[in-house]
Amino acid sequence: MTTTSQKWTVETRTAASTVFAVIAAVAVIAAFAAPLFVSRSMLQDLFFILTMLMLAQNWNLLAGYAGLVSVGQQAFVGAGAYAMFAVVILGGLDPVLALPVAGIFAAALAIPTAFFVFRLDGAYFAIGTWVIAEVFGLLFAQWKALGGGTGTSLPRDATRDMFGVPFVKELFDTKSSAAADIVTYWLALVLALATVGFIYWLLRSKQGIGLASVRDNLQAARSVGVNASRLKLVVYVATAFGTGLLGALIYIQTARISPDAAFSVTDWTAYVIFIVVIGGIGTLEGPFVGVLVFFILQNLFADYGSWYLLILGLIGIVVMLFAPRGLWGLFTDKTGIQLFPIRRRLAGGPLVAHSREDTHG
Amino acid sequence: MIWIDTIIQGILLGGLYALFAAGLSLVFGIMRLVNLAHGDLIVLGAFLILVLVTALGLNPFLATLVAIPLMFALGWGLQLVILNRTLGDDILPPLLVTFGLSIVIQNGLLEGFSADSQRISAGALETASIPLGPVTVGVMPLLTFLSALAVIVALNQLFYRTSLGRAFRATSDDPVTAGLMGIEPNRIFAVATGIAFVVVTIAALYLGTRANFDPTIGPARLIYAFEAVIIGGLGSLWGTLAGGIIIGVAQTVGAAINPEWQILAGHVAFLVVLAVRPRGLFPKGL
Amino acid sequence: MAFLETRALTASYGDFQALFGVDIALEAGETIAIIGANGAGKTTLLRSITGILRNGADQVLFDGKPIGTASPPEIVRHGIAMVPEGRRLFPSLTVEENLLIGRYGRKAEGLWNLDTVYDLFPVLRQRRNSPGTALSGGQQQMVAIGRALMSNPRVLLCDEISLGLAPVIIRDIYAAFPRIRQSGAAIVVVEQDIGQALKVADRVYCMMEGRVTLSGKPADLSRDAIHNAYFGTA
Amino acid sequence: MPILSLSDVSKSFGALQVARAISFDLEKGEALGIIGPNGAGKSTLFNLITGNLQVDAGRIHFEGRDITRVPAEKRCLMGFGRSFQIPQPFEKLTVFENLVVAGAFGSNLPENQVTGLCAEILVECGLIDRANDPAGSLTLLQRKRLELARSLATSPKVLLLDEIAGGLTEAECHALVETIRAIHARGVSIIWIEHVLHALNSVVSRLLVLDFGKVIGLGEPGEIMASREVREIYLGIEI
Amino acid sequence: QNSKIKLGYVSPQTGPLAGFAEADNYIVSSFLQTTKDMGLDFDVIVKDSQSNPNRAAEVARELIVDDEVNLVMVASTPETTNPVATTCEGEEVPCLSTVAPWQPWFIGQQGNPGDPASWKPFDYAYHFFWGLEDVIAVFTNMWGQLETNKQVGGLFPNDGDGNAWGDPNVGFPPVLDKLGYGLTDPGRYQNLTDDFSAQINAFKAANAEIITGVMIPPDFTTFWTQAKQQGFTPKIASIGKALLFPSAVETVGDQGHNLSSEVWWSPSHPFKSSLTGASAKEFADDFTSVTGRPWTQPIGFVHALFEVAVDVMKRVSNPADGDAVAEAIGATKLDTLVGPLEWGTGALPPFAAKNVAKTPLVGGQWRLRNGGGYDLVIVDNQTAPNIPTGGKMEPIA
Ligand SMILES: Nc1ncnc2c1ncn2[C@@H]1O[C@H](COP(=O)(O)OP(=O)(O)OP(=O)(O)O)[C@@H](O)[C@H]1O
Ligand SMILES: Nc1ncnc2c1ncn2[C@@H]1O[C@H](COP(=O)(O)OP(=O)(O)OP(=O)(O)O)[C@@H](O)[C@H]1O
Ligand SMILES: [Mg+2]
Ligand SMILES: [Mg+2]
Repeated sequence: MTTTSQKWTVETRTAASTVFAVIAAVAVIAAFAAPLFVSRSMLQDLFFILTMLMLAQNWNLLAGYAGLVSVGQQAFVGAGAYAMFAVVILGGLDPVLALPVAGIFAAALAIPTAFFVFRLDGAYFAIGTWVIAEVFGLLFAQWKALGGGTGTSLPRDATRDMFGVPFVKELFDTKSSAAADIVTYWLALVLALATVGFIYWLLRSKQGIGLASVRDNLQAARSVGVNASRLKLVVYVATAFGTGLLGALIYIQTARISPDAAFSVTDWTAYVIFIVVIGGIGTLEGPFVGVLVFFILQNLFADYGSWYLLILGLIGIVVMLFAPRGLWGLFTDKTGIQLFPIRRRLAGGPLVAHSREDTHG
Repeated sequence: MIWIDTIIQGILLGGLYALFAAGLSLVFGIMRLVNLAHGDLIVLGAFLILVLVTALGLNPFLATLVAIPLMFALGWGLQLVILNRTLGDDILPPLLVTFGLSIVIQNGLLEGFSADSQRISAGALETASIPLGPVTVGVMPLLTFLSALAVIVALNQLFYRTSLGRAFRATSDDPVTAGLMGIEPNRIFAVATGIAFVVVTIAALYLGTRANFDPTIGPARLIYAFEAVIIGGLGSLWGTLAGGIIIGVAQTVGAAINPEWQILAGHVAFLVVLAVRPRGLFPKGL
Repeated sequence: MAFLETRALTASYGDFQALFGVDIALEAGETIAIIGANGAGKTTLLRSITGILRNGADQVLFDGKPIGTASPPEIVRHGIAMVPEGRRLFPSLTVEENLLIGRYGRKAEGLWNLDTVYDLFPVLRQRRNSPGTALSGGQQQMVAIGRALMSNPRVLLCDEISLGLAPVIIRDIYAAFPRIRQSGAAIVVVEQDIGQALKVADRVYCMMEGRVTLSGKPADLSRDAIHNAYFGTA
Repeated sequence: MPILSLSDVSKSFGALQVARAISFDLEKGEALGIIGPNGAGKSTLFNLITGNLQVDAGRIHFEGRDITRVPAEKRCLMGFGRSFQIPQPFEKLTVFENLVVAGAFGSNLPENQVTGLCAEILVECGLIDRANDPAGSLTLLQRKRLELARSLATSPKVLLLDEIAGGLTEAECHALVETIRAIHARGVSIIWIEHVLHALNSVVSRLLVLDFGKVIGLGEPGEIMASREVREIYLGIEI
Repeated sequence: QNSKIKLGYVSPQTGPLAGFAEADNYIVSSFLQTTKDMGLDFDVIVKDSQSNPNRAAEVARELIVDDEVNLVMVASTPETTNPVATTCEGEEVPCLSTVAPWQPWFIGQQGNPGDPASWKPFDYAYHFFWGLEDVIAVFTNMWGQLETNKQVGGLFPNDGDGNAWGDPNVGFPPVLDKLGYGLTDPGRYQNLTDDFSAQINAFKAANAEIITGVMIPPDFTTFWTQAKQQGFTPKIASIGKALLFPSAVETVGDQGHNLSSEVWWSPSHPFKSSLTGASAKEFADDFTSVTGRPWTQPIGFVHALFEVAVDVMKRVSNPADGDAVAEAIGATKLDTLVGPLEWGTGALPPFAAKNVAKTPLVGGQWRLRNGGGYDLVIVDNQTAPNIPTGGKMEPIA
């Protein structure tokens, strides 16, 4: 090969993404400062939005990027939450320290789970993950020390004395429960940044482009050396980690667990799928849009009980039929704007076409 | 003795699951459509029968006969208007649309019928039983099992003996080439869903007469139906029956050991079968 | 007016345009051949005619009627049947069922029924109950042709029916063509096997990269002209 | 020692036997051509060699190691590069990204170290001006070039090319032959399936003829082309 | 008090538990009317838990944080009361709950339910209802009226109620043992089970003449139907929870005759509302005439929640002072529609005495009416002699 010493470079940024990066940086700073100037109820709404966003980003990575359409992510929410309760109640650990334990526990469970579900494809995979989640739920329902099918509550002192709470209580001069809200909110914010950052980093890394190639054409990807099954396994375990950790965080705030709640397919997977699909699957931006839509719908209609759910169902159907790439998909199709660009553009060197005679001299 | 009874009760229970699963299997086998609303559709059917029983004073079996054409039309229309648009390589659209449908049906029924437990009364049949040697077999469970058997035989006849059945199979193999034969895949799919809804109505009869039902109990039964379909093997109706029986027997045997393990045992049986035979017991094309 | 005609036919797969204004015409009872290199767009042309790819209404005319937007089943009802590339038998149907399904959309009376198809390809009668895909490639091709004939079509479209077959078998299959022509059907054969195409066709169209680059009677076409039309000029 | 060696490799799809006890050796640095009628099993043979399909029977050795059960991605890392007869680009990625995947994974290098290599290959294959376009928007000929370019980006020791010359003009065909010769000259062993015989014969030193999954001839191009059997098989295509 | 007092109320208005909440609209609107007539300024914010524990916790938080209610009230099954009470306790907001036996409510909220030494009373969560000891007494009193072999079959699911009823320390087993009953408890089954042959076989083998348990209605129907099919007919079937509502009994058709269950409230209870002065009978009749539906047991208790709320708020100077409100609840002494309520005094173990007030419980049997439908007849009042009986215990034919 002729190696001319042209300076080839690769770019991923776009004008929109640069502007967005600046706005995002400001937003992140504002978000960290939020406890200073927003009401507690707003803070809790933000916590809800952040946790749903993270669940959605995790599921999106799994289904949208790795093609693993799981309807059993509640398995990891529940496992993480139960792990947290176990180490806090039975082990006396601080709930904040329990978070990584919960993530690791969920990831560890994901490995034997993968043994079963990775034998399955498509719809079979989806149902398989669902069954596994049911099995987890039933097994945790046998854990008598944590209340079996009854469930149990986090001792009040556990969150009251949680890492950071006394400090924040002093700082903001509020009651413990409000201070705990601030701490969990900050944790959620840090985790959300980490999650989005990790996924964005992954997608821009070598592994990310490998995933994209697998999604486009499995045979061809394997033929150029991409180890598709390992990549998928890594993503599966990584999302299990993230989902389990989140499960623990969510249940620090809820403070009460029962198998039915922690392994609820509706709360932890169906709504999440709804969010991702409404927003736009296979994009980092989609879950942001989806979670906002979901939040607004919930605030507007949740008090209408069954009508609310009915409307949610109808919206899901309509979006899937008429905008299968979600609201963000509609938007990018019109504008071409991407906030998290992952395209690698070749630049530098003489990008003019070389005729073969030139190269071969 | 007790073990024989446990197995027999398990087989009969398997008949119920197979009946729940048969419609799912049909739709899944022909158009790879994962219908998450199937359980709710059975509940919808049960409410329809209930309304016919209470409003017209019909016997539940007669009411089912009346409900069947209505449900067929509903399935036909649903497929034509909504579900056909979701078919393709991507499994998400049908998953999401039928999930949405499931929520819509559940909450629509809640608005219409409240959350009260209902039951379709089958009168003395409900508790009637036949002594069969060492075990006693309830008439309704037996009828359920025989209906499952009849449904599966009838569907097999339809599939393998009629021109419509050929069209089903051809379209399921290759919808594009089926179009070249003058088959309208969308219409064939609509007919298939219509037929699946007929099966749903029969399942609804037994769901409604067996025990209580309310608008929210659909999803709990859906997972067993899916398990039966998957371990039976895609597109194999006899496989679906076998799958239902495996899950039913696993449940009763698990319960006989300890009721704590009853439902878990069914799921574990499912996972074990899949670990050994990822494509199910009787995958198509073997 | 021609019996079947395409006018400035274009076709795309997503972003990728495969046909750029193709005009061909077929007279009643006539046999034409369409030849061209791999990827020239021959299959795409047939897919457009059969409605698998949708076109503008006026881009395809049959008996003077615009049928460019018709669906495949509607095209079949008009009497246009296709032997698709790669045979495409239905794996879950037996040989006989594969043949029977050919009548599903158009039950026109005519020469062809199970018996006459079996007479045309006697070997199929013996294998009538085997799954279609258990046959040899040549036998499968016979089933695919028989299946198309079962609707007693007025136009028969054949896409590369010699593809992947041993020369003897190709001979057998093309030996059936005179009988098919006798039944009154007009035929379009798409072939890469130019020799074979020139033998059966009344007229030939040559395609390259989505365009018709040459057409005429076999006798009027020189080797060089075909070669140029195939590969472009140097 | 041959770089690649097949012994009694067989494969069936249901009742259809597409490879029947195929055995041959490829010497290091050799260029071997494969011809045979449509459906003879040529592409299938490639799939067996690269691990995209599993053999039913027989053994495959690469540089003396038995690789019969090694998965496709590992074989690529060992040094197999291939093009697909029906181009299989990663349609949503750009042309450049298609090569980056192949370069980074196939040569097992960090992504930023393959930029130059990929760019050079794009120049060599005449695709540099489409580098930042989605591969899905390429024309057929460009797709075929992309197949070649992508297989080169994996830095193969053995390059398997499946019908890359079909539909080219004389000039394009000539340029392609030059490119392949240059690759060969760098020491890459080549197996090339091609119907365009004059192009094939100007590169390869041996021809292997497949028919119905069986090897019916293996030898010097001249000798093979002279055999009656082969002429009969190509009867149709020789205008 | 010139500022508006905000009450939050959580109940399962939709979902499988919706039957418990069917009177909510009626009760809340008549409550608002009554208090307005009394010149009191109350506002009630009603939230639907959708029968989902996650949702229950979430709406409780909304009530506290968004609506800043002064008191949270919650009713119906541990699945609803526990998440709400836990949230209130964490938020330091007073909470008043009912319609869940006190053990699953109290123990179910303890971090480690298996370790009584670790149990702690609550500061803000208060509860009124009966407990397992009451239902055990009522059931065994009813059984004592009939001649049986004292063999009991137990049906306890793996849920809040089931685990409490079947608990070897606080549940049925130790008491039955003491009273000389033999209990066959095959194990905790999951709710919505389709087959009870294992239990039926076990009961047959033990020759059980009495069946007891706490089941959700669909499971009881499945069990009872299958038992009849299998030729298993006990003399007594006393089942908690499943037989609360007439509609649930009607689902077993004619087979519901003489099924027995706990009765926590009925129109024949000799109590009066402290708010309206209406007797139980008047209250039930009014409910039926307004809504067109038959009375059910929970309606009295939901009404009582509001009675307590008014009484408590009358006694505090600043309704927004959560600590004062909680303290006032603990000091309540009130005769309500469901009986006299007083915290800190009842026959309760020391750990629960502070937070639980007990209400009377009696036993009843469903009797098939001549024209179809069922009546609930109180057949045993040894635990609360002031509540009149309407008949004697009869064996199932
Ligand atoms: N489904 C498809 N999606 C995208 N491109 C396609 C598709 N089918 C065909 N093409 C492309 O369209 C062009 C024309 O293909 P077509 O199949 O019509 O060629 P052909 O002349 O029939 O070739 P062959 O002789 O190989 O059958 C080719 O470049 C091909 O790659
Ligand atoms: N995955 C598969 N399943 C079933 N049959 C297949 C499969 N892949 C290929 N075949 C069949 O195997 C035979 C050999 O195919 P192959 O693609 O190897 O032929 P080829 O020699 O490359 O032909 P061509 O010159 O047309 O490319 C054909 O009959 C083909 O239809
Ligand atoms: Mg073609
Ligand atoms: Mg090939």
